[in-house]
Amino acid sequence: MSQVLPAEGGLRRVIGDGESFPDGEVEGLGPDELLALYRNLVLLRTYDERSVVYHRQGRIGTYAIFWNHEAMQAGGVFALEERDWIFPAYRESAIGLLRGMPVSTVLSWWRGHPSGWWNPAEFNVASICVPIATQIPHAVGFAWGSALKGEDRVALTFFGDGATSEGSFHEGATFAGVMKAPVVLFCNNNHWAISTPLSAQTAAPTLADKAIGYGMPGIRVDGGDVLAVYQATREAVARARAGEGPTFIEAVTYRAAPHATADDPSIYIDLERVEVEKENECVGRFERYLLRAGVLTEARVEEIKQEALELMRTGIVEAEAEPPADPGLVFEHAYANPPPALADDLAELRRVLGE
Amino acid sequence: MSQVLPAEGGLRRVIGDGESFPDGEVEGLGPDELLALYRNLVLLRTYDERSVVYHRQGRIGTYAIFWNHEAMQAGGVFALEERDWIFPAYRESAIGLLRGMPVSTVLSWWRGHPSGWWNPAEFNVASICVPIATQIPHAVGFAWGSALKGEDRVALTFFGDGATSEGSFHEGATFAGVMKAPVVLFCNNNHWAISTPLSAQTAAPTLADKAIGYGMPGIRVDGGDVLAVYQATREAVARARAGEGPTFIEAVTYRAAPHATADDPSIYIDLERVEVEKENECVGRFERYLLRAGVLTEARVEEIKQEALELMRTGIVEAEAEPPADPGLVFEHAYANPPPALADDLAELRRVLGE
Amino acid sequence: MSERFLVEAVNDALHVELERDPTVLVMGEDVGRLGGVFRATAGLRERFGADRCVDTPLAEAGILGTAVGLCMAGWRPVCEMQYDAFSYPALDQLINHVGRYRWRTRGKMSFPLVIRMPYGGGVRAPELHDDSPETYYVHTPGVKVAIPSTPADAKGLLAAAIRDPDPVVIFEPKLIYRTARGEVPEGEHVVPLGEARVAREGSDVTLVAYGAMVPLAERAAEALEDEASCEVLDLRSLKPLDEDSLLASVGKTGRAVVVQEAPRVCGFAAEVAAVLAEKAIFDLRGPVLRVTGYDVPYPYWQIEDAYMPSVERVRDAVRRLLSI
Amino acid sequence: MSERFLVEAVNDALHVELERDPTVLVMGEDVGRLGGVFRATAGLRERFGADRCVDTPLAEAGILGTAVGLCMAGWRPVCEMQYDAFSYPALDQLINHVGRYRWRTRGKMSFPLVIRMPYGGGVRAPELHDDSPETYYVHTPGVKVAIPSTPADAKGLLAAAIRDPDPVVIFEPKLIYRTARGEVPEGEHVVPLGEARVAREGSDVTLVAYGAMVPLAERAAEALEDEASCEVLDLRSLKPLDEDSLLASVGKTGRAVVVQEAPRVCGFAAEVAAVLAEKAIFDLRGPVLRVTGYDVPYPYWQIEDAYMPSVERVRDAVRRLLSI
Ligand SMILES: Cc1ncc(C[n+]2csc(CCOP(=O)(O)OP(=O)(O)O)c2C)c(N)n1
Ligand SMILES: Cc1ncc(C[n+]2csc(CCOP(=O)(O)OP(=O)(O)O)c2C)c(N)n1
Ligand SMILES: [Mg+2]
Ligand SMILES: [Mg+2]
Repeated sequence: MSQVLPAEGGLRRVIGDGESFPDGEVEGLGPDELLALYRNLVLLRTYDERSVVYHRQGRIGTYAIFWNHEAMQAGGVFALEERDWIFPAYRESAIGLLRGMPVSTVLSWWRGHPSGWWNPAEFNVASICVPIATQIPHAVGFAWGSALKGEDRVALTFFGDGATSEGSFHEGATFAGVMKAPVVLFCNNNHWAISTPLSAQTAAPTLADKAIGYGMPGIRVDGGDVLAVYQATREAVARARAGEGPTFIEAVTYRAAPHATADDPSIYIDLERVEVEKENECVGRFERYLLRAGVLTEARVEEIKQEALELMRTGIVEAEAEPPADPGLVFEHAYANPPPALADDLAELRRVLGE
Repeated sequence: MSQVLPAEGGLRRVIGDGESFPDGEVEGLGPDELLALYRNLVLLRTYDERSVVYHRQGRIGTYAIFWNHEAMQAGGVFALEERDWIFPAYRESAIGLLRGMPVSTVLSWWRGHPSGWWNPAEFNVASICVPIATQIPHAVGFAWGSALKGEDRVALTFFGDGATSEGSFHEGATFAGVMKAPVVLFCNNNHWAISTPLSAQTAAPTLADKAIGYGMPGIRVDGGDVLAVYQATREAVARARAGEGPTFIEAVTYRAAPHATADDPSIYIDLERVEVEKENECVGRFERYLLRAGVLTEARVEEIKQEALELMRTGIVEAEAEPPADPGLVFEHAYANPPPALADDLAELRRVLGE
Repeated sequence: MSERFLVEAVNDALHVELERDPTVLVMGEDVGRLGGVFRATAGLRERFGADRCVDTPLAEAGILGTAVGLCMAGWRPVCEMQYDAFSYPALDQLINHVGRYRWRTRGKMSFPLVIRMPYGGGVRAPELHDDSPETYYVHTPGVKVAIPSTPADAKGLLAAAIRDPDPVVIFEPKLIYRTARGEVPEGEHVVPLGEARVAREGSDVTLVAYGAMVPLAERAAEALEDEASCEVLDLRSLKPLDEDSLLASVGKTGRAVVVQEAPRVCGFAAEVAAVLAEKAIFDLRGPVLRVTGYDVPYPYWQIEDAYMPSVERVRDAVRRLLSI
Repeated sequence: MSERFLVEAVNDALHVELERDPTVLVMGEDVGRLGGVFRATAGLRERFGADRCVDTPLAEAGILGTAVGLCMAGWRPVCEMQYDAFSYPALDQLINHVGRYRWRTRGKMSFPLVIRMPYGGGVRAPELHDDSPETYYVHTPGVKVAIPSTPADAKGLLAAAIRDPDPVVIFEPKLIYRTARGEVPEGEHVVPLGEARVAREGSDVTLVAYGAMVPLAERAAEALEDEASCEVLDLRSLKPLDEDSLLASVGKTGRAVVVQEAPRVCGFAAEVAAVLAEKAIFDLRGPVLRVTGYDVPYPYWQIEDAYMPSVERVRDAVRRLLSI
């Protein structure tokens, strides 16, 4: 049995506060990488902020906001190779952007348009998983199956603090431990599951304390610190690649935006804490770090933001230019060899629609 | 948040080996209690051994053997008050005997006869739970609900090592922690789930290490040592009663008998280890302890065993004297107010049966 | 009486029943602090306290499993499943315990729990917020199922469910949560389980429906006014099923179209058709037609209207039937 | 050809398919070291190694959930659920993922997994070893279901399921695991999904059945020989359903009795009756009768015979039908 250390207590941090806590750095990350990471953060941030606007304008449907979750998403993915797979929850709906997925694809998903449904194998990004925690066993099975085939592919799955209460989390983590699957279980602990606070979700001292129950290390990291997230994930990925099995990462943050566009958190959330969190949001933190380090200039910041905005502008135009979906698509893709009844149904529908 | 200590490493023991490891004792247990506990062990052992015989004779159906699990069952229950509830798995099918349930009732259950189905409120023993781990949330809900009503009732639920992999275990334990439910989660770790060894069940260093993930203490105890089991459970029950919430107990043993009458473990089990375990089986261990302590004499042993055998003899006679079940019972008890269709079905059945 | 939306009637019923019976409690994800994602449980936590309107961990099997234990401790839990498709993790507890435990005690213990959930499509929602899972529930022995289509019934059926000694599942048509509006009796109001309602009288065809399909069937009946006299039968209760009303209506009209959102195969419309094929075969003047969702995943919302039964599809079925 | 019991034919199919396709693997509780509690997977671990016949943790949702991931990694997992009623924890993965994932990728990825499980009653077993859960599966879009009644079909349907690009569930009638015995082709043997089988020809009544109800229907047909000529139609595949064979048979006989072990409400017999009520209404000379399990928990085994469809009940239904 491999040795398992108790979960870490404190939160790992790299980025300083420009005052008492000094900036650290991550070995192996040069200016190019740091800039690339920053660009990813900005891309996600811009996607998120614009999506909220598009929703208000009625151009996309209900939308699950991930504002201030960008450091976890970008930092986690930055530790992967292209051949590694990502298994997102709905909170990471735009994670494909980091793999070159067109903006219009993700927007189309939120527009309820078929062009929002992609081929996971094209981006090594699984479909958005709407039911909480159920993607975890998928990631584990994928990682286990890849290792069985002798393929060097790691799987990383994102999920929330609430997700750790689901049986699916438990069963997935159990399989991961037993199969020594090369998988990273990445928990975004934003302290809320819609309106349910972490204290009503679990009595565990920390979520990372769950890891030992599956025989895997549990790491705790500041979820607003993209470098700390990257570093922790890189460690986990290295373990996975070395055949040492899964790692549980608890990235700690606080949800500073509504759960989704339909939600009004003012009924339940700690608004003061939200203000603090907003002040300290993750993109700005990294930006200031890079400015301090001289890797970034104000001008470059502006440029990168404009690039991202431009991508969004094109993306929404493309998404809106998609031709209306053919109702006949209702009958496509459910089966490779559909039962004959479906053809009759389609014919009937076409007749009724007068087509 | 209450303080949670890491799970214990070593196994608690009280009973010595008559050689290097000295006998301990449990505060508060006088000769009367020790004898009562012994009687319970013998009752369960006798029930189990006779049941295997009855099965061979075709007098009961498939039967799940609990040989060498008696110390966990009797020791755990001895720490409860009558008003406390027990939520058994199928491995604890005869646990009601410790609450005055007639032997014939339990035998009837294994005979597939309706008189084997009891009223839980009569014995404070829930129904035998056949699907693995699903009784755990019941116990938690019961404990939580009792506490909400201001009633001083603890629930204890038994389950196996295999059960800890099920989502139901996880969700039950999560609720227990959050609701601070007065419940004891008692895990019989006999190292096997049918043919699946513990090592293929989980990568956790110990099962008790799962406890911290639910914010509860995890205790490890020698499952063949009835006094150690009793003492650990008493501690857990005291915590529950004091409003300090749930406790996870891992009682460690090794399955020395087939999973059930239909099973042939020789295909998969470690037969040498089984022999060691049989040598050291739990009833004999306690018996020798009591003989060494002078609480028991050989004559008394014989008497107690005969009493238990006599109970069994009466029990099987009673069970076999039950009148054949009326087929009409098929339609009883499913609903308090059955849908009208059931009455028609019954009438039809009676007609077809020519009644 | 007062005018309420359907979801408000649900909220009203919960207030009345929690007030009336101190052993009733509400539990589920986000039912407390938030008052439910649809606000169905709004105000309960403030009025009855956090112990009787419990925000649970995110664990549906845990919700239903602990509810079984709560029943054994003397409570009558009303469990909210946040959405139809998120109730599936609890099916194991439903089938193996909720539906069986009373039987297991030979009728000595009751399990008077309620499961309620918003269900159904047509709301332009992301994936898996649109299912109509009633078959999984109604097929399960020991479990009753009711589905209201009006605010008054939403209140009355939920009250009946809460008072019923058996486990009852109430599916609330979320499509009409805030469009169905109507008079709802104040205070205690109970609509007995097992009684269908003739929503519209007619003589040529019976449209059998429940939930959000009832107003749809009514619109179809209206659209067909010049061609056929349609009776609309709102089943309200799937189990127990009011066979008498069903047979009476089809006995009168001789024709039936059954409308259901759920996928067709083994949907409840099949059960209705089977009852008719057994008990009304000589009354039927033509085939029993089913207008249903299809045997495919509920689609992305831009084309969901093509999946959902529509006035056009119902009208087409009626016309086909009448042309035979 | 060689004579085999039904469960041996299952084992044979697994050996042949694992040999044929190195991406097929078997997983489940006790399938490896033990070879399955019914020995259906015996010998696989020895022959193909522990990686291709995997003893999993005791966690059904984990089994099916990881199987989805295994498919994405290029495997074709064959998942054993140890018993019918223990498959329910996996329903969530089944409904929300197994049945939907291909659609979610717009057909770009396949999920060629198989779920197989022993099912059904009559075996004098403790509680919850007797369920017939096919409705939960067949109602689920994206999922195919087949149920053999003979050793040859048990082999051929399982082979077809393993080779099929869609998820397929195979229910194996445990009642006849070691009583149904017959010739089974050696080596590769595939019985296509979606084709019913006329198990016995007849002209007065069609007995529609599947699984362990097929030999029962055959016995009933025999018992009725002097009174009626019964055709026995073994559906074999519930989805896709062979409607042509069903309609052809009932078109010929004009009468149908559908036999199913599962509880009646929304059982597959309802689907069959509904298809007949829609597509054969003018062929029917009497009601479509259902002989099924009841809407109650499967009982303690001393009275299980009263719950299970019997020759007597089928005969009674046929007589009633013929007397109309
Ligand atoms: C199985 C399931 N139950 C309920 C829901 C409804 N729901 C959507 S998001 C959410 C909260 C998730 O919280 P968490 O896991 O902490 O993730 P976060 O939203 O904070 O990223 C809930 C309950 C769901 N999607 N799936
Ligand atoms: C949900 C479920 N899955 C599978 C089974 C079949 N089964 C019966 S006992 C058993 C092993 C249980 O092992 P464990 O929990 O260690 O308890 P033990 O039998 O060792 O006491 C299994 C898999 C079941 N009863 N329920
Ligand atoms: Mg969260
Ligand atoms: Mg065990």
